Amino acid sequence: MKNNIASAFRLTLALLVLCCGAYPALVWGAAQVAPGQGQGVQVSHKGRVVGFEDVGQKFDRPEYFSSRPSAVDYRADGSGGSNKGPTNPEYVAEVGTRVAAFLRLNPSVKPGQVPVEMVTASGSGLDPHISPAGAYAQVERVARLRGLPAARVKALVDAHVQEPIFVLLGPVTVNVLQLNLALDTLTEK
Amino acid sequence: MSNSLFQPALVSEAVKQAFVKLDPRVMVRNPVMFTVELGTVVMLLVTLGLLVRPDPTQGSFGYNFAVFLVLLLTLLFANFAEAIAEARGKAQAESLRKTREETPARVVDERGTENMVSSSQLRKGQFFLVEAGEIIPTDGEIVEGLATIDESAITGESAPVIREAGGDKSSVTGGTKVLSDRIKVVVTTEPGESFLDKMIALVEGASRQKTPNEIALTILLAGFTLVFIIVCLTLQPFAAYANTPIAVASFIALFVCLIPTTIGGLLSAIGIAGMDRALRANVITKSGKAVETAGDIDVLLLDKTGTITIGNRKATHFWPAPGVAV
Amino acid sequence: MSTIASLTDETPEGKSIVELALTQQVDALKLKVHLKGAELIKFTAETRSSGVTLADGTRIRKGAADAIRQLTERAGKAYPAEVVERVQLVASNGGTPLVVSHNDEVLGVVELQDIIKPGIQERFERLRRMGIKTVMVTGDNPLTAKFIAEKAGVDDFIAEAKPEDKMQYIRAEQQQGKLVAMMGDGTNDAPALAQADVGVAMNSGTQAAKEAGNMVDLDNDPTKLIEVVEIGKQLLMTRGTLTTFSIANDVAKYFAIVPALFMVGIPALGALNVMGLKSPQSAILSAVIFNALLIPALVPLALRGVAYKPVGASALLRRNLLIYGLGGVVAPFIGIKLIDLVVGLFM
Amino acid sequence: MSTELLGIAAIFGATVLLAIPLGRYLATVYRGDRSWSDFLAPLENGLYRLSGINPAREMSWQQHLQTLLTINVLWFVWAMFVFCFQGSLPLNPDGNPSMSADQAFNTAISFLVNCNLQHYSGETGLTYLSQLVGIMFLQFVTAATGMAACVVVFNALRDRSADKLGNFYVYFVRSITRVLLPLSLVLGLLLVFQGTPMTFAGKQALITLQGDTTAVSRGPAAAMIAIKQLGTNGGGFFGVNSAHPLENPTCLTNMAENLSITLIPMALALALGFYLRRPKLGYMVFGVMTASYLLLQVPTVYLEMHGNPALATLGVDQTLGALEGKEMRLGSAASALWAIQTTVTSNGSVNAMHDSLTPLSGMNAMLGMMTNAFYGGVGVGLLNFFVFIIVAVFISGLMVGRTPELLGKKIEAREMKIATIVALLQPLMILGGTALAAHLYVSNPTEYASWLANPGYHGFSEMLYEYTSAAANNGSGFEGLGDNTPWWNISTGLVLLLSRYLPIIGPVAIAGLLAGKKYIPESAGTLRVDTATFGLMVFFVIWIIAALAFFPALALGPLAEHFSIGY
Repeated sequence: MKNNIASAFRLTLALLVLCCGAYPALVWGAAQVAPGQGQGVQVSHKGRVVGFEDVGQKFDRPEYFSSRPSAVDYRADGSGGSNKGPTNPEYVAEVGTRVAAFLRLNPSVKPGQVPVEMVTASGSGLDPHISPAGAYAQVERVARLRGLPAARVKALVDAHVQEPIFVLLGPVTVNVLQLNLALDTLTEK
Repeated sequence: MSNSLFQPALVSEAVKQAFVKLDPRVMVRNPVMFTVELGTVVMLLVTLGLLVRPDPTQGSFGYNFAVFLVLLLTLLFANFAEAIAEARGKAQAESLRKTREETPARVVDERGTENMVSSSQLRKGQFFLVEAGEIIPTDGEIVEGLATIDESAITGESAPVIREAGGDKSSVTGGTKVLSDRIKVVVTTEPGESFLDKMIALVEGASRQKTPNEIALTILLAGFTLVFIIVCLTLQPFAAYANTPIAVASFIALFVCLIPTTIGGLLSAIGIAGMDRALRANVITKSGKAVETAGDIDVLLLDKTGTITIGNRKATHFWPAPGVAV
Repeated sequence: MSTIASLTDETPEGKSIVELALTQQVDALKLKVHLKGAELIKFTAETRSSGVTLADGTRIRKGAADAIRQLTERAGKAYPAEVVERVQLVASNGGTPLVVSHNDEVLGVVELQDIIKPGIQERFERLRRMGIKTVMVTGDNPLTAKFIAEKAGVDDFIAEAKPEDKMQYIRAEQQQGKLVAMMGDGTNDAPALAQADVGVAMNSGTQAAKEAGNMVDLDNDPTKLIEVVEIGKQLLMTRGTLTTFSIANDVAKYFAIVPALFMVGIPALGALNVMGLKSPQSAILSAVIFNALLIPALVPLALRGVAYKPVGASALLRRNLLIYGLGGVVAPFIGIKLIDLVVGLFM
Repeated sequence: MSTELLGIAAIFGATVLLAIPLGRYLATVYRGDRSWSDFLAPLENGLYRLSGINPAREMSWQQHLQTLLTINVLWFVWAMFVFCFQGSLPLNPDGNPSMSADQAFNTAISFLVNCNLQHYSGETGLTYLSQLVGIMFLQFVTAATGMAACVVVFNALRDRSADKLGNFYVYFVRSITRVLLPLSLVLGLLLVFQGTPMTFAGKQALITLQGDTTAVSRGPAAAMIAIKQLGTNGGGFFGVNSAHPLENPTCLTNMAENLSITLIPMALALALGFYLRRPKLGYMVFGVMTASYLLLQVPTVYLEMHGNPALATLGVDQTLGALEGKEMRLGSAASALWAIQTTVTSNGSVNAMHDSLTPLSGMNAMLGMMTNAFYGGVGVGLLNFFVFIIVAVFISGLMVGRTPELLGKKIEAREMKIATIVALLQPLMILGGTALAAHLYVSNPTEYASWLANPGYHGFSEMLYEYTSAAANNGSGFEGLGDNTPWWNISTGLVLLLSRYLPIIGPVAIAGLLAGKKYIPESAGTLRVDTATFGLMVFFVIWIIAALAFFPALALGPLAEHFSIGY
């Protein structure tokens, strides 16, 4: 028994070195040659880091394409979903409010055609993507507020539609941050 | 032996036994049915309570009484199943017992003096004589002589058999009848331990013990019962959360329906019937375990003679040597 | 002549020789005449022959080939090569050759054959399908034993078996984890009967044998073991199938009772009432009534046992799973619904 | 939408295709036969020498369990130490505080039992040191513990009689060096190159494009996420686990992480067959698991892809499915796939919020944990399955008229007793725990109002899910439940402990007892367990026994919620 404890203790120490020292060091070393050097892929605008490519951010100003609703308001030092049950009456009412707001903001969208991701909160609260439908639904508004021809903005969205990897992994998406970044660049020109 | 499973005499005895077996001290041996009995008692109390003070949440008196009656019937049916299996054995034991009645025995001592004693006084190692027409008083082995014996009392086979001293056919069984000749027999069992006694005890189920498989199955069934006890007990707070109070009758009904009452009620009947079937095949088993083990046999050793071949060899040909005419 | 030697022989073999002779138109009565004043020579292990010396001094002997050969050769008579061949041929065909001599002169060979019981091959085939290996125990020489074993369809044999051979065989099989059954009657069988997992003693057997075994067969029928094996299997099967049936029933019972428990408080759960039972109370009563009636309904099955068919374990499981498993799921749906229709009339 | 279906089919197919060779490899490694990874032998020998272990010393089943429990206690002490003092230890760039003793206790237990139920949020609750030497360390060793216990059972089922069943440390160390470390390295590298952080820098403050101030948490995540997925651990680096865009940035990482959930459990099921040189047995187990898994998975994918029916009248276009709590980049199909795979395997990592799943999907997730044997946790899943096999062998053995035997060993009363106790544990823990919680809630709804984020049947489901998750050592949650209270910490803690160790001790004890029995060679009368027929029997047993016990509870939770929509 005493031997048992001693062996267990020494093995624990040895494995700490192996699993928590050597192994992460290898991954860390590899990260130094990976995109973003393991720091996360950052996005700059006019020489200033404005965000991370993969981390969604809040766009509630109407001249930007909106992101999805977020339960944590896109605060990326935390994360979280709404955890609302699908039949929770309070939740259903909330979605109803969001639908009405979306329709009000984007009058060109017909009721029944509000893309689902635009009125439901993501799991992480940091979802960087919306669907192409979600983006196209906002084209008319964004173009109007920015004084751009709708066709230009639509073409911009077209250029930002990301097809699934290997054609089949996942849905077709649009990265809102990159779209808005391109939008800002376009407007500033 | 009659083919009918339900002879009227046996059925009436079994019905009586079904009630006797309601005794909780008997029921507790069968955990599944014992919990049903507890449920039945609770149902009875609830039903009686409704007589005193009607309670709309529990349903009408008639409904509760009906549930109680059905539960009671469930118990009685299970007891009946066991009783009818036992009754068949008992009927057989009864006929065996008749052959065990006191018979006079002619004991001889070393000097050859004969003495008449009762069969129950025979001790192991004593010698007795039996002649044609007499009943053999107890089990023994022939030491002198040869006799034809009618063993129909225990085997049901009416053709007489031959037993003789020396060799492998020297054993005689108490209760059988000598048809011819005269034999001297040494007593091989103490009173009360004779083959017949053991057989009677066996078929009456007195020495019936649970077999290993039966024990393991009982454990499994008890496990199922426990699971459903948990299911039913926890249902109360669940229902309270959902604001749907559940009547006692419904709880007990759910419980009784979920636990394996079918196998629980029939388990001991199956075991007894197994022994009984062996007995009907004219095989006496010393324990239920042996019957179970027989089902597991991988290798069977059989004597050629009598099993594979008929009796002994037969001459089939005569091959003459050269120059010899048949 | 051999017939003469055998007439006095009360052993079954001897009788069968007479029978054979009769079929070959030998007048037994005429032969009996010869026997007047004849002296009978009994078979002994030493001489390994028996016979008769007639009143006129004629010596007629029959016995094992080498015993008779000794006799003839000692008498200076020829022992024909044909006889030697014949003896070998008979033996290799599973027969037992008996050589007959007349005044130490070889007359010929009597072939004794074992008669295999009709229908025994089918029984062994059945045992094989049950997964049971059959072993024949015999005092015969290996050649004969092999021949009969093949003819009867047993899987193995112990030839020239002495009591301790049986013991050894049983031990060896048990060492491999197998369960062995045997049947025996003699006192010298007692140790083997005790060693075997199932020892069936004949009721006619010695007290020692009966004490050693764990079963006694009152009919003294050596094939009874096969029946006992089936009874054992039936016993286990009945338990297994009824357990399966009992548990499988729960599916339907749930669908009867659970909606009944909650339908009043949560009308939406009425969707689970797939049987369309009339009311919560009738549903509960129907379920408990079905549950109660099942017991007497299955008593005959419990007492008779589930029929055993030697079709292999997997096929057997498939069959029982279909009948008692699937049947156990489906039957109560029908049963409870029917009872509910009746109970509904009163409620 | 059909490409999303093809996508999840590809994930599942790829997992199976990888699991088969991995299964063979596992069998080879555990048997000690020659394999390509033998170059690691010196490393292993070094570990044995450093620890004073004689790898040739074989242990009885009791010694195996004793060794297992001893080392587990040590790990618990170590984890407690790290969590309680993490604030003052190095690698804490964000200045996160030490854990309180009760939270440290809860976290230590939860990771010790390979459950990874988290009552903290990774970004703020742990330091980088705790993530690495506390959490990640336990994720390696507890996964290896499950695998080692499983191999003890494999060893016991070989066709011989034996008291000695190999050396626990050998199975344990090889699980780490030959399986978990190499696979983690591959997955970790993929994650790093797909954008998952592996840095010791703290969170980065920034001003967003539209001008808001925010900060983005980071850390040495990639290494830890890899073992989290592979070891059916599930406790994420970030609070929302693999829904977090840094923890699971792309569909490719999602595929790799999702595949890693079921890879080893599938491979172990197949390895059973290869190890015992009865490949059909492995395929039988795998087949039953897969059939049962698909029974849960297919409807869930269908339901999630068809949207939330409660939103049907609001004028929302739900062609993309039900997206509340799900990530746009992953989609509803891949989220449904993950939800079931993580629950059947006791992994517990999530890429979508289970609380927001449609009611019947939530029920399927719970059923996956209630049965806890369809692939199951690494090693332990097969141990649970083993218990069901014992019960199935027993009943079907009787049904074919023989004393039940498993691979030539007779199953008798003692084995049945242990199997019954283990089988009883799951309903007792889940239903008992939920009943107590429901009772507390009903008796004082105002005091416990903070428990349930959702009212009605869904609130009940939240409590039921929590105990189910704890009893299955899963760790996922209907996270709306306010579970960081003494009641939930203590009650789930107890459930965790019992539900981890009894289902390891029980099957190992059964296997040990069986190993000591005489081996009976097969005959035509023997019930073969590597047949489709027997597989059907096991399927039947699992569903009837494990699922039916929970039918009433599920009726009051998800089923009532489902049928109430539009009622």
